[in-house]
Amino acid sequence: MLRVVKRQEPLKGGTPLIVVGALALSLGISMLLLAAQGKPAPRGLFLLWDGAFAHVHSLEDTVLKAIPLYLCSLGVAVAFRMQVWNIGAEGQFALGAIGATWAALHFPDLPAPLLLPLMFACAGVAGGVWALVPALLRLRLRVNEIISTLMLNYIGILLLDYLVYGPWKDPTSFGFPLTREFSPAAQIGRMIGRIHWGILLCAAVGLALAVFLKRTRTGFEIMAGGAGARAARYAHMPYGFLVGLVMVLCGVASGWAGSLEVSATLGRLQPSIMAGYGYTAIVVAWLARLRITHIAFYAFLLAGFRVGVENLQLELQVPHAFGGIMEGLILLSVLAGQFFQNYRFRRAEG
Amino acid sequence: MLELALPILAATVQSGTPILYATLGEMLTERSGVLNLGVEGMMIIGALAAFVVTGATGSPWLGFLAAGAAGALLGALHALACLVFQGNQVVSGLALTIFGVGLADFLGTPFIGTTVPGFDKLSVPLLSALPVFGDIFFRQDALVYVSYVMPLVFWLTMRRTSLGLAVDAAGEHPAAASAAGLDPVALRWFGVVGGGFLVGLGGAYLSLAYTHLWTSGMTAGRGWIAVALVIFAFWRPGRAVFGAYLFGGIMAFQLRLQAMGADLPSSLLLMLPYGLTVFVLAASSARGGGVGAPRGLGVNIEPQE
Amino acid sequence: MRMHAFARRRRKHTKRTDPAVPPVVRLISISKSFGAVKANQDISLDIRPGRIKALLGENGAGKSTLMSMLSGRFPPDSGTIEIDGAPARFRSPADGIAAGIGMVYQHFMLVERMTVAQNVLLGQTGSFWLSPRAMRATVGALAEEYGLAIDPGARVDSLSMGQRQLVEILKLLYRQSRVLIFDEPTAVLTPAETGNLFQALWNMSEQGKAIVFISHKLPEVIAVADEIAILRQGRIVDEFLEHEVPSEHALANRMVGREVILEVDAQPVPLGAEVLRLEGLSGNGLEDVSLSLRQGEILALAGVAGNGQKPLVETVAGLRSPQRGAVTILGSDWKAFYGAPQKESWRGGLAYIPEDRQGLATCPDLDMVDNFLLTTRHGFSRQGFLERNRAEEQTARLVEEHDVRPPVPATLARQLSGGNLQKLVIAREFYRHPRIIVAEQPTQGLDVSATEEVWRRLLQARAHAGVLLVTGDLNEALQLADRIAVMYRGRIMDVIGRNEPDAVGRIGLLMAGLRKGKREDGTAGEGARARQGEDGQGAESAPGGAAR
Amino acid sequence: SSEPQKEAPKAETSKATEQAAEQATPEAKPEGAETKVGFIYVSPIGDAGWSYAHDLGRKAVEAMDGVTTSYVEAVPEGPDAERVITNMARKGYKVIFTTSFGYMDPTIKVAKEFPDTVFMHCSGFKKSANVGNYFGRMYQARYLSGIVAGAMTKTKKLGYVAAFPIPEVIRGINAFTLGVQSVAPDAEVRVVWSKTWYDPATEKEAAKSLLDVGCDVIAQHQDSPGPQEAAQEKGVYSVGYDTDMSAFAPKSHLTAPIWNWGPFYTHVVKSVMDGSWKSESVWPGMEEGIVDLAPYGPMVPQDVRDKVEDARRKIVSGQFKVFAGPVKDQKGEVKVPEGAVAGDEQLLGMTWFVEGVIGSTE
Ligand SMILES: Nc1ncnc2c1ncn2[C@@H]1O[C@H](COP(=O)(O)OP(=O)(O)OP(=O)(O)O)[C@@H](O)[C@H]1O
Ligand SMILES: Nc1ncnc2c1ncn2[C@@H]1O[C@H](COP(=O)(O)OP(=O)(O)OP(=O)(O)O)[C@@H](O)[C@H]1O
Ligand SMILES: [Mg+2]
Ligand SMILES: [Mg+2]
Repeated sequence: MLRVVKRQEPLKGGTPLIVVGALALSLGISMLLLAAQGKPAPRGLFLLWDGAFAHVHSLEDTVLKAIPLYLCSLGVAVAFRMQVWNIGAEGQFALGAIGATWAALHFPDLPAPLLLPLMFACAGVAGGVWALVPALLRLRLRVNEIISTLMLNYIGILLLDYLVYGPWKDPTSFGFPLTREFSPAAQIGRMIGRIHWGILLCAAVGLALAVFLKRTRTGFEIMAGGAGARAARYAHMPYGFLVGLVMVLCGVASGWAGSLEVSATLGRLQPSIMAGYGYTAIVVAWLARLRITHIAFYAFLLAGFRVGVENLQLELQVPHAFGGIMEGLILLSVLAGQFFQNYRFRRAEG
Repeated sequence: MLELALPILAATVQSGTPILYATLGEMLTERSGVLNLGVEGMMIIGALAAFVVTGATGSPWLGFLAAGAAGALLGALHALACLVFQGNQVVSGLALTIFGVGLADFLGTPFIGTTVPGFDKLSVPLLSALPVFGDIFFRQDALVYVSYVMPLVFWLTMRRTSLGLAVDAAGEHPAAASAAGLDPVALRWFGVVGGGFLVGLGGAYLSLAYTHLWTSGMTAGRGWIAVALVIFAFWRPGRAVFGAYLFGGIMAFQLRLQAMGADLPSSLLLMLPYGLTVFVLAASSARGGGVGAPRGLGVNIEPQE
Repeated sequence: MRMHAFARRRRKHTKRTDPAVPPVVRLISISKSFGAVKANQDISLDIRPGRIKALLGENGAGKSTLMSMLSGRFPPDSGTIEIDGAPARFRSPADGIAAGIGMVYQHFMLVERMTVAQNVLLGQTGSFWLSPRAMRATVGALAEEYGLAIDPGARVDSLSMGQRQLVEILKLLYRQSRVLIFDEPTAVLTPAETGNLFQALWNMSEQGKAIVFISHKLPEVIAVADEIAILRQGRIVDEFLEHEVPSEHALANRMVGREVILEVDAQPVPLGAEVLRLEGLSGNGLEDVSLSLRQGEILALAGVAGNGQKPLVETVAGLRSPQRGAVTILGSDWKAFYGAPQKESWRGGLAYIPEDRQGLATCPDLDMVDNFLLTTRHGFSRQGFLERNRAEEQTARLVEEHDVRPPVPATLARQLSGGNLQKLVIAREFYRHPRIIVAEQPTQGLDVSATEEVWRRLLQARAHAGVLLVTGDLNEALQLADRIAVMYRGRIMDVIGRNEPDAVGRIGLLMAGLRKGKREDGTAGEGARARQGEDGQGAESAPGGAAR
Repeated sequence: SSEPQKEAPKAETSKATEQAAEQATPEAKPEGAETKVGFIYVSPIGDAGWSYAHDLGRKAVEAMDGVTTSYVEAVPEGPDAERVITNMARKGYKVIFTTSFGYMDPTIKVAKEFPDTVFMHCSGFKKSANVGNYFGRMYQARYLSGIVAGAMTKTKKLGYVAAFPIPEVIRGINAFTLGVQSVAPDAEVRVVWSKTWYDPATEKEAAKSLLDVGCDVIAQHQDSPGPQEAAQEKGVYSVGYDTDMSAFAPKSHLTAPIWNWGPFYTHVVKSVMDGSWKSESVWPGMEEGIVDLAPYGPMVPQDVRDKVEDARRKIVSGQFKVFAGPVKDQKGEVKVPEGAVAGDEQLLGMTWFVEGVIGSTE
């Protein structure tokens, strides 16, 4: 008989070990699944690596894919830190894209230095307001935010659908659900290689959030609010304000991710921008244990998996669903891995 | 008017049925004190298992049970993560959904575009002849009839058996349950695995009765609505029936509005169930304010030294 | 001004038992460590039927740990537990229950949303199918058999603390436990309820049950116990049989290992300005409450728990808004005071020391520094940035000064014992130099030396603050307060000066809801009791009254 | 996740042929000399719909000598598409078929960087030196199925379960309606949007909602036979789509308009291999066999079959055009005047319903 025993102190320095172990475990299971399908597992592993990280162009692809994931994860992590279970990054991403598109479509003649900030402002407002709704519902009416954010995801995506199928449809698109292409001023250009200037925004947002959470009083209040909502009320922290704040921060970050997607990579709005970044962001945020400074790494890693799985598909004809299984497995094994940080097994006498 | 209303109401019962199963399943899990957000994943795995097993054995009833078993198996994964490995229940549930949907997608590919026997409409003698009621409730398939007794069985189990009492205690106050000589961890295993079983049955309804087909993503958010309905129902089976049919109704109605020629953008009509979920939650929470939530819900049981 | 009301009754009820009667339970050389903390070391103890054994010890001495092992909650690291002379090995409380050992935890282990009957029968129902009516009947009969007045169909959350204790006792009786362990059972009881509990304990011990009783209240221990064992730092340092039981003073000294002064010197200090004023406060379960508190005084709020103390305190502390009536804090209206930026009011304002230390006053998973910053963060904030280094220094200094153990600021709150946590909270709240202190059950669960320390600090605080002391411990109120306001059903019945004649008796009557309790004659007390019986409020009256 | 954007149905094949066509892996063959042909699909090929139909075409190509193929499925139509196409081109694929409208811009973009690779984009309208585009005139088969449906309806109310309001689907609904009206001039066609390509439950429910309002023939533009099931349960007729769906609803299934990409794909690959390939827009129809009707159900009477065959002959010979004027929209406004024929431009961008359709195009 084994008993579970809580460690007096969390295992120090064990984190990297656990993360590596969990990744190895989930990759191992995935490769077993591959082998079960009669595909060569070692080659699969190589193809994954090759497609995601091995060349300059694949690294570029991975970074491009990581950008929206990174921004959404930052937002999710901030909310989760306060135990506000916002799983609405997906919808906030959609609203951000809608907001940016609104600006781009309505002010096509503005010069870039005016138009781009306006687009980001609109994206931030749209994403932020979309996130504020569940916050208010929770604060005023005690509506569980998990459900309301999720439902708002569906609604946000349908709203995007409605716009591109209806009022914003490009008259020259032959009826297809896309908006007009943005004016060049509304499009963000490339910085190095194929990587666009949006990466600077990512760096700025990440830095600002890290400093904000770690060094400011409000950041402390968010942390404390997450550690105990009742204690936060007791200490007269502006709890409602903080809930609203973390939600809005998440909405703005996710909204900016959406706006980068339309203005830097597509140049227009179309339904296919909804690629599930908002959900994968939860995996990333949790892998990073909600630490802002670790998120970039995991966003890069998961983006790499997504890109790498395409290579696996192309070369081994592995079904697309393989990527989803891998993501779920990683999350589950990290969750189990975190156990070893705080607990251990002990042989029970008798 | 009645000609129009009757089919809508009959369709309401039908589209409410899978949600009802899933809601009861999640309710059982939550009453044992565990939050499982993996309903969507368990449901779709259930749908696949039902379809595959029915196809292999030719018996839809075996398929139905297999769906429950598959849901229970996924539930066991959640139980392992939260009850043994002390994982965060929210995150583990989300992981389960991601994993379940991916796995069903992966394993189910060969079955897309095939069909299996499944459950067909089966009028209940006598009862189906009842005016109005007969048309709405008793010209359905066998799984709908099973779903009529489920809330009752659920209620009886929770209120009239020692098992139900113990499960409630594990959800309300696991330490008290333990002090009373019960094993709250075992009870939670029961809640999570048993709840997964019921959720899986809801999945089976989709692939064996609602249609006789399988496709990835065929749960289409119903699992999430079930999670919401548990809150709406104040963790009571009776209100769950009401909630499930409310949603079944709105789904059935939304498509019929189009069929009746309403000139509304379909995207906006499709928002109805989701918007309604939020609205219903807001209305019931404002009134009840989390009434009925087990006090130990979402909190792991720390292992004793 | 101490009450020794119990001792007299005890003599009436105690049946002398043969000291040579064999123990039901023998603990032999039990040890238990939590990481580096040696909670129990080599403890041996006999527990005999028909006896009440008291365990005494400072906070963290290891009393609860020892009893938890006996009840099967966790296994000892080494040593054996013998039941009826045979070694027993408990893997879970279920094993303990099967061996006839039952425990009433300090925080009741009751499912509040279930009925009394359901709680009593939980885990013991026997059959799979249940009949609520049969359950109520079973439990009702059991209660009657032992003379415990309780409605088996009532939901636990509608019961008073004393009634809940009865439910716990019923649970043990139903399980036919032969060994009944009570961990600080009186900490949450009113004096009257305590009296009832003791009556029940004596009844049960007369029926041959072995009882273990843990308390920090020495008079209670002396009154109720047949035997006393004293734990210090995980070891048994003394054992007394009944006829050897020494004085309170000597017990306290043995417990702490040094000289303890049990009485505090509460000399009045000159009164200053009014700091808190309530006028006609109503709603939230309060009715027309008016109070005034001035700097330099301690105003105690006494009463049976659940008579409006909670909403009153929470309103004053800003956790809920007043519905009707006016609250004036330091000259500002409630809205203005709590609406104002915390930046200014964190210091020199109102400090609230709540009953719930873990969860309300602190976050269990944060370390001492972060918990220190909870209410003092505005003092360590510069342009919105937090000076955590300085907060760390201050925490280290305060922890040292207030003797919080272990004195390591990186310790998480949940790793601290209740007493040490309370010290941290008090250190933090005093750091804010409050001008109003709302202290709610500040010494509940604290050992004598810690209690003494808290009392001393509250008295000192009068130099710069007014103190609103909410306590269920009448003795504490009488020790510290200048005036005592008695609450009953959301109303202030009366405010009584500490030195007024027969304060104890009058407070007792007021707690029972009798405004006209002022010095009439003995019949008023009888009337009060009769009326109490009619509206079924449980508690008869204050023990002072009962004893006379 | 995103809704795949597809705009045409899939080819006719039964499950049996799919199983027979062995899935070959590229590894199985010696590399180098082989011509590599890549396909990019918007949805998983398991969808049994659009991508599935293209994949059957791919398998026909795979069977050619000296050719090896591969594919990537479920590629979203944004930046991901660009990345996947680039990756394929970089790996030396000679011909790349991009099979969804949304791949148009990425295809054009990537093609600039890989001038030696041939790109074929399905259902779009842009071309460049090494990008051609292609599509099929499914609306012709839709029209024919409309004739069958119009002949079989009694209530003169027909239901149409449709996926997304895009031109391909709208064109199909219109063609179907015109076919219906050619035999039942006063019949109406009710449309319900399911907003899914493959969700049997929703699609079945949508069909039931149409049945409830009195429709007695159900047609569809979906990839699942859910609507067929609904029709059969109710005891009315249905028109399938994509494949011969009669197995799912033998008593109900009248016929179905179907796709067949194989001949076209092998033709393209052959022309690339022998150097005759030129960039052009091709939109073949019934005359090339790229679209067709599935076999009739036994309930379709001979005179109806004759009528349909007659119309088919006229279409193949070019004698008859489906969208020949006068065609009015729902409001009665003339969209194609008397004597005129709707041009390809107009067909490709069709966003209005013809008179007799009840529903919204949003
Ligand atoms: N999730 C993670 N992914 C990658 N690196 C990590 C992760 N967590 C920690 N690390 C790095 O590993 C090292 C040790 O990790 P660990 O968490 O034990 O240290 P820590 O941050 O001091 O711990 P804690 O803050 O929990 O007390 C640190 O350098 C940290 O940056
Ligand atoms: N679960 C635990 N994990 C770690 N340390 C523990 C645990 N339980 C108790 N301790 C430690 O063991 C020691 C003994 O604790 P115990 O609760 O038995 O004391 P106690 O005598 O009951 O004190 P009190 O009078 O405050 O109730 C204390 O130092 C305490 O901090
Ligand atoms: Mg204790
Ligand atoms: Mg070949």
